[in-house]
Amino acid sequence: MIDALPLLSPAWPIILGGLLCGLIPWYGLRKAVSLAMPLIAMAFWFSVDQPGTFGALEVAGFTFETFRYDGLSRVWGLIFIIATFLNSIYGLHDRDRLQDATALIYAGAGLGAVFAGDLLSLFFFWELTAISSVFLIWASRNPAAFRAGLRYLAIHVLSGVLLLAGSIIYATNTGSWAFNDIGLDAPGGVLIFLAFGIKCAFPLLHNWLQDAYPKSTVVGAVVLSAFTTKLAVYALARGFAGTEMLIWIGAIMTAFPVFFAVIENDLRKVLAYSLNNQLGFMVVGIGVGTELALNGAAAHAFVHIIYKALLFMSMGAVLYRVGTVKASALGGLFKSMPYSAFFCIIGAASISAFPLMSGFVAKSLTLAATAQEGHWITWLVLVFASAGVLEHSGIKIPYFAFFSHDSGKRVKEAPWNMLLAMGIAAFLCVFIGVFPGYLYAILPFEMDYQPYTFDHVVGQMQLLIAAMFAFSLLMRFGLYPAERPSVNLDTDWFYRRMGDGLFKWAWAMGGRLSASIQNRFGVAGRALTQRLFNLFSPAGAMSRDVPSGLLAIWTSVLLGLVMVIAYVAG
Amino acid sequence: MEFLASILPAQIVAHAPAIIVVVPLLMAAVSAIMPNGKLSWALVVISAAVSVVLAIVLTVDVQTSGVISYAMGGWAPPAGIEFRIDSLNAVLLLLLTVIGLLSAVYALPSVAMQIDANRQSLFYAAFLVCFAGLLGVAITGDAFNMFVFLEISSISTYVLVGMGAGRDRRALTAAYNYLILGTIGATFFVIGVGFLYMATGTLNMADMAARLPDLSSSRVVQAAFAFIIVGLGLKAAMFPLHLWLPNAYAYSPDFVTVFQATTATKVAFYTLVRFMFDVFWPDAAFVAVSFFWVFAVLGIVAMIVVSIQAVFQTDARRLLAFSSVAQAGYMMLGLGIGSVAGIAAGMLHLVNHAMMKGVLFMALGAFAVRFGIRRISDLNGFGRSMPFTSVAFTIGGLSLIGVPMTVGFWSKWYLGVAAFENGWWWAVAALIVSSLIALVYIGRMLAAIWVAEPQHDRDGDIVTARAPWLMLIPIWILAIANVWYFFQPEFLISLTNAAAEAALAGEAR
Amino acid sequence: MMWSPEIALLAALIIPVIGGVFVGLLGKTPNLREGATLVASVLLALNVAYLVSVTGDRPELIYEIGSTGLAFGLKLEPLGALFAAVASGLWIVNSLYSIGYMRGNNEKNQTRFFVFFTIAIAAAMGVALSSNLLTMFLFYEALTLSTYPLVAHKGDAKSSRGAAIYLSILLGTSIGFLLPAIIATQYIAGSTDFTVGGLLNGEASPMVASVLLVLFIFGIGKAALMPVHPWLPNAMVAPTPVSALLHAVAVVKAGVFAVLKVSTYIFGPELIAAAPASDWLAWIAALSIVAASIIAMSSNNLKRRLAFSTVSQLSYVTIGAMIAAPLALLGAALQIVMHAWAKITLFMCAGAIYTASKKTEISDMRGLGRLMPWTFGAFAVGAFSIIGLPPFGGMWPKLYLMMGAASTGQLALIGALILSSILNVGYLLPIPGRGFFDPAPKEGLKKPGPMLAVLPPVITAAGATILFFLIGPLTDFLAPVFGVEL
Amino acid sequence: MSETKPSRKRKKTEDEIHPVSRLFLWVEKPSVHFIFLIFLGIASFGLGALDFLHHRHEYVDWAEWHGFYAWFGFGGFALAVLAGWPLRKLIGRPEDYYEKAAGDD
Repeated sequence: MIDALPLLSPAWPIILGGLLCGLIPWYGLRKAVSLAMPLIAMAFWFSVDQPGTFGALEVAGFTFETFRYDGLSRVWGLIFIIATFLNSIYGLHDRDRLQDATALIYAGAGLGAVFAGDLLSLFFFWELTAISSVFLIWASRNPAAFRAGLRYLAIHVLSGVLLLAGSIIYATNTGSWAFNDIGLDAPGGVLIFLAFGIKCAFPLLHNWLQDAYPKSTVVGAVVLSAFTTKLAVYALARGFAGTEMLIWIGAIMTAFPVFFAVIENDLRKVLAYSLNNQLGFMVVGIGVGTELALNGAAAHAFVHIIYKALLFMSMGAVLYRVGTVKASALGGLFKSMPYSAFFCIIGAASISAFPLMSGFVAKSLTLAATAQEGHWITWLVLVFASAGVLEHSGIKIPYFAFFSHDSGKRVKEAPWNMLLAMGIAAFLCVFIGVFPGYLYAILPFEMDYQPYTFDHVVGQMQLLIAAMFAFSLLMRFGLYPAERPSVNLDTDWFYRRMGDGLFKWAWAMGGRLSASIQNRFGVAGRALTQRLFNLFSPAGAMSRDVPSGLLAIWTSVLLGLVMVIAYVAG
Repeated sequence: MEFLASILPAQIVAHAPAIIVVVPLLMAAVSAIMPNGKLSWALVVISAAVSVVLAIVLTVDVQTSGVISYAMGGWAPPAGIEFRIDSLNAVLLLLLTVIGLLSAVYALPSVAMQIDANRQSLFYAAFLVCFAGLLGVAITGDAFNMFVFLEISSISTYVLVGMGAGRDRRALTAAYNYLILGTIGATFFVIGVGFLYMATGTLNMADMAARLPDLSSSRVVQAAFAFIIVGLGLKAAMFPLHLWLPNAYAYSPDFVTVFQATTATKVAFYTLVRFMFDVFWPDAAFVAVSFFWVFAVLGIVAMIVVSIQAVFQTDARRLLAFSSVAQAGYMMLGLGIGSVAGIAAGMLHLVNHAMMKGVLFMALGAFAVRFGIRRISDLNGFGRSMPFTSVAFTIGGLSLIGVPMTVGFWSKWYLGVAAFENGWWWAVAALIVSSLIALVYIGRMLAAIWVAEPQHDRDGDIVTARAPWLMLIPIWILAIANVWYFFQPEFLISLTNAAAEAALAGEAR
Repeated sequence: MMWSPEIALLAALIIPVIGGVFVGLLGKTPNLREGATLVASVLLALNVAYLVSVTGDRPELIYEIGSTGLAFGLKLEPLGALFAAVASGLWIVNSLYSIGYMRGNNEKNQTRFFVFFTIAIAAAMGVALSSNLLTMFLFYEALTLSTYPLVAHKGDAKSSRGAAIYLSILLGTSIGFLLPAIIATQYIAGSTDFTVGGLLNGEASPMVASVLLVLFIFGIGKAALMPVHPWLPNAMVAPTPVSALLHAVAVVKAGVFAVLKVSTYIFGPELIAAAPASDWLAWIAALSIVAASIIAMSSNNLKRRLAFSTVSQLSYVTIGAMIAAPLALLGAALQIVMHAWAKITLFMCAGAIYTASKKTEISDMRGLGRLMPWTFGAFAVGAFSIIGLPPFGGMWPKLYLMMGAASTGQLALIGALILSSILNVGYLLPIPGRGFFDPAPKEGLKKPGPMLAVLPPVITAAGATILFFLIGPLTDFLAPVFGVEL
Repeated sequence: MSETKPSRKRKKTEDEIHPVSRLFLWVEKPSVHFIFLIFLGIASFGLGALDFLHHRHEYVDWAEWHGFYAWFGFGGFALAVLAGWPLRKLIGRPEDYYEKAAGDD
């Protein structure tokens, strides 16, 4: 390992920036820091010209490898830095010091985790992402958001300690803390897998995402959408590439959110489901595990961060101006916010993988790899999910927010900084879609792949256009389920309702337990004391003044006893 | 201590065993005719001081030259009465005389308050008789003579207890009860001695001891054993024969309580040890069995049951009286263990208990002199009302519980170690349970003293008082002794070990 | 150098006592009196710092009690130095805080309070530095007795009752179990000295060791292992500085410190591993962790919640001691330090909240964080540290404990630790969370409370953070004790 | 979160339309919707028909069926949307489902 170069992880300037933002009371300076730090980080990223492990710290017998720069981590590093920068622009209007600070720390922690070369460093940054990001949810400053944040944090802390426990078991048994390929069969592997799975929102473990993200702040949701889950994807790619189970998990992940998204009313929650669906593609790619598939996952993560951020940005802008993102309360906003609507459509087209959009060049890698390896059921699910993506992200989001029937709400267009951020993101979406070579060049593995073949474009267009046709028809005939205010049950029911009940039960039992421990002791103590008192108090049976005659009898009895003893023994 | 022995005239040293008993007796007679209590008190102090000196002399003598046999009136044993001092009773003599002196010093203010002026001389005289009787019991080597001294001390004690009637009429009933029971005990004892005389034809204890091994299967000897054990056990307030004791302690004058609690039962315990080891033959089956089935069992029951009784008392002195019975259980346990370590632990506790109970009762007396307290609730806030006495009381209390840094710890430590060596872990458990109960009842008093609100006078100030110096000095001597002998236990341990070895040496004869 | 290690050992006991004397004498002039406390605390901390620097010399002072085979002794070794450093360091902060709190709440009998406080500190030093079980027992009891008046400080019926429970459980367990265990140790091994590798190792059979272990673990009631914990919540009737220093640091830490020391030096890892009871005790500790957390969750009274949290966190140390792998012991030792800093922060925050707003119930504290940002911020840091998140000190003990458990294959204990983290989130974070993110109360306090009540928790919170980065020196210091190779 | 209250004054709504948006008001016309529908239909069939002219190469051979993606996209989309009806019946709840019940922790 090359240890001579004093190269620093790009995470540090960003985390430092976050800490500074926490201390700086002046809005302008804070914003300057939050813009400058991603650029510095970018410089750090570019300053490394060859793979290697840098910035190793020796602490308490552990070696913390804080900057491992290799094919896999550099992709994620770059996109995280870009996302940080975009987020900073998007948040320029925001005067909340707490958010400024935690958003940067969170981003930095995500970067740190990506560049972590050992499991302990990974754990460190892993937990740091959890505790910094939760403030972006809490910063909404309402009780619902607070509770959701608490649930979010609990789940992520769980993920963190599972990672820690798994890593410890792994390291204890293998003697190495290195974070490389782990696999389910390694000691502790299952725990680590579970930890990653929680953060990656595996089916049944996913609901923290839909629960928390929609409740976070305008800026918060954008920031959140970028890092946590993609970090998990990275970790899976690093530790569990080629794990068969991931293919199935990923397939389920892509498919089931589609159904939930259809009936979801909160558009940011729709995006959260969409996030889940997109992660599924990446997870499948990792599960397939070939070079092409891993490239697909990496590329998908890269472009996904941009377009998902773009979509969240546009919904954030709506929320910021209108005050709600409930589909049932929106509609016709293109009349007030045309630019936002435009950028939103770009993002929607991108996520739907229209040709010339970034989604197309990335998603096709995964699909190709899946099909190449013969996982045809999975492939079929993915194709279905592609249609689904179009439904909820490609059509539903822009349609119900900006078009549909006019809600009559007339607001101002989004602030300039939001538009700028959206604009850059939209530009990137198109740029990558048109010039995929730049993206392909930084992927982990060298490959020779041409996304724009006639067959491919036609197939994709068939899928998309026919799906859109279906949409039009369904709308026409009133078969599309109308948007209406509601909450849909998901796995969060288990912990929000059942768990809530459990919690209340535990609460009651805890109260009773402690009360009864004390009471029981108290009651038993009092009963015993009373009984003893009755026996031994001055007026009690054992302590009453007895007539001397009785004592004389006692004496004789004892004499008799001693005689018997002596007699028996003698 | 050798220094003391060297400056005394050889004549006195030679006759020390007799003088130590005779002086108090004579002084008693003189004291009875003194015109006022103060003079009598001075006589008491002087004679106690003399006895202390003599006890030291005797102890040194025993340590340097072994067993002292003193033929009373020049008639050689076994025909004549023998005073016989070995390490076992040397300890006792020392304890008796030192405590006697301390309580004598302590007596003046208490007696001045609690006894009518015109009876104080008689009171002191009775005390001296009692003192002499106890010394006699400790020193004599003759069984019948022991009975005589036992009765001398007992009868004078009945008188002393009865004199509490000036303050509380219940003292009369208590004294009466004590009289009946004490007499029963003495009668049993003398019957037992009679049986032994029947079997051995001698009254000299050493002589008996020499003859008894051959008679171990004799039913007469066994009966004698039973009578003696029960008789002495009653005197020593062995459970369940202890019920005369609490009232006798609770209603007698404070000074009498102090003296009784620290000496009377100790002497009775000594006689038990003496008879178990030096008269009867410990290897005899009936003796061996009774170690466990009588002493250990009853001792443990006392340690626990009587301690619980103590917990629920409302009268402070009754509480401590019950505690004394429980503590006697510790000594019984030590005796029941029957090994050198056990006896040594028992003897150690005997000495320690005198020290701690001395402090406690003396402090109660001091409280009583100033505030006339009886009940535990009367102790409220004394920590601020009478801080010096309270601190001493606290030390005594902690020592009774057996907290390290007080001498009570060593009692339990050695008792525990002795029990462990015997494999009697259950005895250790009982020891601990009993200590915990002691913690509770002492805790009740300490809580009242330190935590409860003190009395306030009309201005809202805390009523404060200081015990008279004559009380405070002995209290603090004992309190300091309680701590001192924790850090310098060598003296006590060597004494009690010697005592235990002396007791078991009887076996070898 | 004039100041020799031996003198410093004694001085650690004497400085607080002398301070206490001065506090008592200066009772009439509160400013001077507090000055005496502060001077004593600073001197003690300096002295302990010196001791820490000479730990390598292992100075000792022994007083043999005649031929009894027993001895009193002081001896410096890393664990004790660590505990002494924690207690004395936090005493300074806590002294400042006590002044702010006691004055802010116009408590009565302040002189008595400060006097007994110094004595308690002296006793804690004694526990830290004692070289054998007997000495430790003595100071342990002294600590109990000297804190009793502090617990009963308010003097009303409730506090008398709480104090009575406090005293009876602590004295009862120590005399009922600990003392017999010490006697038995003396009997078996012929001494009670803390010995590297374990005094009883090789002397006692695993079965005997099991019995002794149970006696020790439950006898050290201050470690608050369920079911001997009720003294701790009951002690919460005390003024908050007492809860903070004594029930987050000195008293409970004396308890777990004793557990750790007994398992390290009396039993030794080998014997504990061989003793069947250690598994069961580890399980009891694990159950303790979970049950106490649940009870904490159901307590609306802040101090009570913190008390049960303490019960839960103390069991970490017990678990570490019972796993007895070197790394687990290291984790247990670190837990003493890390938890001390975090929990004292929480308690001091609770007191600062009370001082400023007279609120004791958690449900009444919503939105208060907006008015008392520093206090609630410090609370949040403390909470994060307790949960065990980086970059706060509380992470390390958890890490080492888990490593220890992994090394012996007791994976289920890891599960208990994981569960504990989640439960910690559930019962600790809502307090600062709701403090900051719920709307501020409409009426109520104007000021965030006296400076001296607000600053100390901020200092300790900073400490809890800094400790995360000081792990290197800490482990270097402790590792040799447990034979951990780093 | 800043709660910007949407202006409720109906009269002025038309005046508040963003100038850029005025260029696109046509998208609201029903006729445009219809035309769009027709266009999509034709486009779908057209794209499907392309398969007859050019053989697509796929890794999965039955994906080479003519118009596979068009059918699959149409069907998949319809399935996803139509499944929403029963699904909503199954798991839809009033908006205050959780918040109403949520106690204080």
